[in-house]
Amino acid sequence: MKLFLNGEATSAADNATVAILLDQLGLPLNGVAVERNREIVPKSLYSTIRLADGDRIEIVQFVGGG
Amino acid sequence: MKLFLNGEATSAADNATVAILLDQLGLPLNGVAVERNREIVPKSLYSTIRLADGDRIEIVQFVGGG
Amino acid sequence: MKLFLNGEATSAADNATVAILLDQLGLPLNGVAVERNREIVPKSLYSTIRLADGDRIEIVQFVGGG
Amino acid sequence: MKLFLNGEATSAADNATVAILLDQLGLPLNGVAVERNREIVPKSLYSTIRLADGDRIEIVQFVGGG
Amino acid sequence: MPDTEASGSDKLIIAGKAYTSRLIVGTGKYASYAQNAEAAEAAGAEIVTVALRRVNVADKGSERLVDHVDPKRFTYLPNTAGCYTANDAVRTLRLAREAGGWNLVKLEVLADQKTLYPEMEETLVAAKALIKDGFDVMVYCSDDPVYARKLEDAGCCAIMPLGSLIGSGLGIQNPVNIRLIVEQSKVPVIVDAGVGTASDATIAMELGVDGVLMNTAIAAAKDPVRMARAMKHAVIAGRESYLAGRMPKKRYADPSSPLAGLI
Amino acid sequence: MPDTEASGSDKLIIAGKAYTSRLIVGTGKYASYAQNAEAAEAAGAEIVTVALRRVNVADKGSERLVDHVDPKRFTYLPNTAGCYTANDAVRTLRLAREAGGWNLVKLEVLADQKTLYPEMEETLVAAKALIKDGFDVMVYCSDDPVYARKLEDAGCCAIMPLGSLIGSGLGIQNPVNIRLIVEQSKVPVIVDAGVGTASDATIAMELGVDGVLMNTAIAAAKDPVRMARAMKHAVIAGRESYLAGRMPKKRYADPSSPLAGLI
Amino acid sequence: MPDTEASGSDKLIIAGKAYTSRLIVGTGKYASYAQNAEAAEAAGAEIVTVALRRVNVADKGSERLVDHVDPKRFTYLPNTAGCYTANDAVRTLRLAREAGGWNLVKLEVLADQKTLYPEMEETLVAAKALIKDGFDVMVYCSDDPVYARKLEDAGCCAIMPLGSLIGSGLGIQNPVNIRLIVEQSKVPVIVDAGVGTASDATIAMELGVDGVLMNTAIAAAKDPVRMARAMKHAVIAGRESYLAGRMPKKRYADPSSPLAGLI
Amino acid sequence: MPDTEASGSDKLIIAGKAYTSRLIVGTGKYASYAQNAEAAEAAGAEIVTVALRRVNVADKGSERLVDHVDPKRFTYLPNTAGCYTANDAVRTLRLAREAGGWNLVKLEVLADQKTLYPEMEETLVAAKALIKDGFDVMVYCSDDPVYARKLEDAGCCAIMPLGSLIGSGLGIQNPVNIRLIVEQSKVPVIVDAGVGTASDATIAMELGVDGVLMNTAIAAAKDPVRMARAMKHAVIAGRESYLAGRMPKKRYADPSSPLAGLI
Repeated sequence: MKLFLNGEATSAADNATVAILLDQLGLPLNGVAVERNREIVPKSLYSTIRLADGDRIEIVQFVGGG
Repeated sequence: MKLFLNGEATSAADNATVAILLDQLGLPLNGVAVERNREIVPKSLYSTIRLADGDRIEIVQFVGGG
Repeated sequence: MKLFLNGEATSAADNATVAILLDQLGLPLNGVAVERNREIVPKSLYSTIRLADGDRIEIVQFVGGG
Repeated sequence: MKLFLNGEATSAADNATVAILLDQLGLPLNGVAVERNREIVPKSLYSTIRLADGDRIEIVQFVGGG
Repeated sequence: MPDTEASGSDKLIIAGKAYTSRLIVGTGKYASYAQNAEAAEAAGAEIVTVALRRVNVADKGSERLVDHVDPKRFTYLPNTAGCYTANDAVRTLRLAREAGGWNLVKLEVLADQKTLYPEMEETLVAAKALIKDGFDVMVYCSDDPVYARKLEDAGCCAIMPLGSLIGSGLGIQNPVNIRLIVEQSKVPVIVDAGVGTASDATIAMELGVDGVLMNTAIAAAKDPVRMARAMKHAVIAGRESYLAGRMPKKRYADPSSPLAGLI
Repeated sequence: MPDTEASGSDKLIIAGKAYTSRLIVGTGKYASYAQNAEAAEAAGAEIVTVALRRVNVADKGSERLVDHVDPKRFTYLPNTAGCYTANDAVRTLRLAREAGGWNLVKLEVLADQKTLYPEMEETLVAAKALIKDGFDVMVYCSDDPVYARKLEDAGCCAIMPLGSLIGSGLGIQNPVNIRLIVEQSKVPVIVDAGVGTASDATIAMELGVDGVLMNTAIAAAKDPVRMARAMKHAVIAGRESYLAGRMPKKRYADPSSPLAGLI
Repeated sequence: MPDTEASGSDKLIIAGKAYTSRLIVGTGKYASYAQNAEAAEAAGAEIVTVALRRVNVADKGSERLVDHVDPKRFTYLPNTAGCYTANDAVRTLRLAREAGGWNLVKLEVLADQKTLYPEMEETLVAAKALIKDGFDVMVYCSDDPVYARKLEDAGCCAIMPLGSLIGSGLGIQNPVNIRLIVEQSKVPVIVDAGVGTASDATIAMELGVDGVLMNTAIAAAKDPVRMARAMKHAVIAGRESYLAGRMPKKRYADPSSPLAGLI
Repeated sequence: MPDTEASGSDKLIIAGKAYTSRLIVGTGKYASYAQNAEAAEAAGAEIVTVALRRVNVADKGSERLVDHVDPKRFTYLPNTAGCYTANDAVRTLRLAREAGGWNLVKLEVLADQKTLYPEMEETLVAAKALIKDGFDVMVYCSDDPVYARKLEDAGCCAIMPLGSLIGSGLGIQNPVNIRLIVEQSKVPVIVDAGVGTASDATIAMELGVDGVLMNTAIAAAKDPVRMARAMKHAVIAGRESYLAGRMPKKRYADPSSPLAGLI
């Protein structure tokens, strides 16, 4: 299916969960936050929530800033 | 009748107009503004508007200020 | 004869007076001051004092300055 | 004999040396300096130099100062 | 005369009206209205701020400002000193308009008696209400450039940031913010409050502001009339200096006399 | 006119001569002698500093200062700019007296070209020699109040401490020393050098000095003539402000409008 | 060791947690995260501000802040730099809480890119929303004491007025307003933004603020790690100086050595 | 520990001897010698100035400085406070050398009791005499860079210009002159007198001076020992800041967080 990840079009396995997506991206479960269609996804639901075609996903982490 | 003039109780002739009140107080028509029960009284109506018992009247003028 | 005028070698008529030198240079008598061998020449003596060969002459005037 | 010690008249045993005077005053040999008639007395001579009647003696030490 | 020449080509325009003087003075705290008038005269002011207060019914004989400072000669600028809410300020200025018949007003909504600092939220609310009601609003405000922009966007005809607290005489505390406000504003910027001495006014004008409003600096000087005259010159000096463009600062010396031709 | 009234009762007396203007301007660094003259006019100056240099024998056609800045209208104050020893300074001023016939001179003996800082030992030596020789000596000096006193005791007719380095435009670096010099001096104190913009001149005058001498601040401004006019007003503003006596500074606010009679 | 003794009896309490260091540092603009970590170490900081940004999916190999500045050793304070509305700021901090699991955040809602001046209306809206949502909000704000009070009344756990514009290094522009905020606040006041050099930090602390937050002053110094150490001492110096209580200023001299007993 | 590391690579060398601390403190005006000693300890000072006075013959029981501030632990720096002529200063320091056996002295020849300003002519005379006599002379002087050079040329081992009048606490009045002295000097430059609070010391050090000498700022603080500790950190902060090299000042803002990757 198609996703918009951090503003850019990408694709993921159908019925992929957030956990699967993070794994596919090689990202850790900790230290990041995930927003699905403007809704924050709690870490506890990473393995249960399934993404849908056309979802807008934001994955963020901490970087240096003042 | 009784009036509250600039916050203090005072008395005026029954059916007195604003003009009569100002005259009674020895005040000029110009350079002052009159408020009756929180409503500004236009100069044009000073001679027609009649005060009623218990009216709250404010009469103000310009003073030195910064 | 030879003179050193404002630091540069120049020549003037033998026995020339200061007045003659100034005239030769097209300079006014006023507004300038003349020094001959480190001695100030008073205006009153411009026509009498005769210059000698090798004299070091300074002629100065006022210019803009702060 | 009479001495002027730090500006005030005082008396000391005849032929007293500087050492004797300091001892009489209960002052240590170190941490002070002695001036006799405007001349500094070296510590090495405290026991040899004898004071004379009328000598002007200054004895100073370090105090708090900025 | 240089001054007139200068000012002739350099007017302060507020709400469509041109003024030659860039110094607005208050009318409070003077020993007498007579001294007050003399000071306003010496300051060369064309606009004076005035307050609105209840007539003293008891003492009819008391002196009146208008008898000394002629409203025909000086533009009266009614203020809202003493108002701590938008409602009080709007009510006060509506009465002022009725009393004087003027649209040009100075809005100030204060936060507390200790600092008399502007209450910006209430000030913005009051400004919008007054402008809707047809007033020309000169607004006393903080030196927050963001709020200054909001007040200008709301339609205020002059932005009047404080130099420092009213009556403190602490001068221009934040020249950077004043400069930012000057750079962004399309309406006149007038430093209101904080000037304590003549050089404060010159410094303010050198930042590029269009005028200065003051009261205590003149009224509380040992010789108010003389200080008023000082302020007149201080404002002209600062304005001319700003327009002339100052020399660059240098870390070392630079001779003023020619090096050539030394004996 | 207020200004004249003011100055009428408040003259600057140097070596027995009274001046209305407290602003002395230099005549160096201008685009032309014509601009120079216009600026001196706009500054309202009565005294201008001038330098003494060798006549340019080669180019007789070159313009002369006296043709633009009339010595009959402006008091010429010959300086010793470029002199690094007492001898050179004395020699220069003797020539200046012969050339112009004036006794009033500005003495400056400089230490080095980088700072043009006054060489105080040499300055004092030169001052004594010149005074012995009948000159009226206005002396450029550091802001050391001790040396200022020595120069006054030697008989100088004006003490002229620097505000900051010549041509630097860094303003009054040490107001405390200037104040100390003002408090102790019986002859006029004139801040010489350092003024960069109008407010610097106002600040100097507010310290109580009797006048200000400047060159670069005017000549190096983008619009020298306009800056000259700014400086005229700045000096008057500072003088009047000093004489008027400023308000006290306050830590908190103090209202300018009456608290009584609020609706 | 004096420092520890001092700090031992003088902690900074934010949202119920005690800190020994009063210096909060940013983690932006460094040459590398390694240098960043070394500087935070030298500064003796216990809290570091961090930003939240999209992971770089393309370049997985890129260094991560957490690998250099250990969140177990330093309290991460997520900021909202780059947010110009209350909504963006709230959204950003909710994500930050999810990413890090911390409630303590730094709220900043900016007005424009040129000044990065706080947008106070939006800042207040965002602060209320975040506090309602259970955040401990340290808020970047203007030096308007009235708004500072509103933010404290809304429940912010630290008031953080700017000294001057972010990244400008112009120091404490308005010490009077900072002082007023200090006098009125019951929660910690931390000067955020504007510090350019060590003395700026000392001056801020001497005004009585409880801490200083800086980034560019350290990161943009020629030697960031050395400047970080300088800032550590500067903040301690200012704090101790404030608590010690400075000597009164005098107009004249006052000898430090006894007058008695002179030879 | 950062401090030691820092100082380890950055010593103050006076007359061939290396010092870790750049803060020299006086020993006057304290409530007691005990407090005095505690303050010197907290300041981390290695050198303390002391005065020479007549022993009190009448009261032998009176406390002695040496019993509290150990000359073996602190380098005693005898001063000439109270001397108004070169002769008195030379005589005093010869006695000091005899009393303590040290060559390192602080020379100060004062002009008058009101300002305690240095008498530069006499100071230079005394400096030459003392150097000829084998003393290592640290010299209190004005901030006149020309005289500073003469004193260095005469062989003084440290130039100690005043920040402002002794005991005034008015801070660094003329940073430009201090900077000029720093730029030209090959021996240590130590600001002596004028520091009133910690930030004054930091500012002085940021100008590049090698050290600061103070007495009243510590002794006259409400809590002298705490202020001594503040000054220790203030001097380190200023030194490290000077060596680190401050960020450039900017007229506008400059964000500290990345613009890329915003959600």
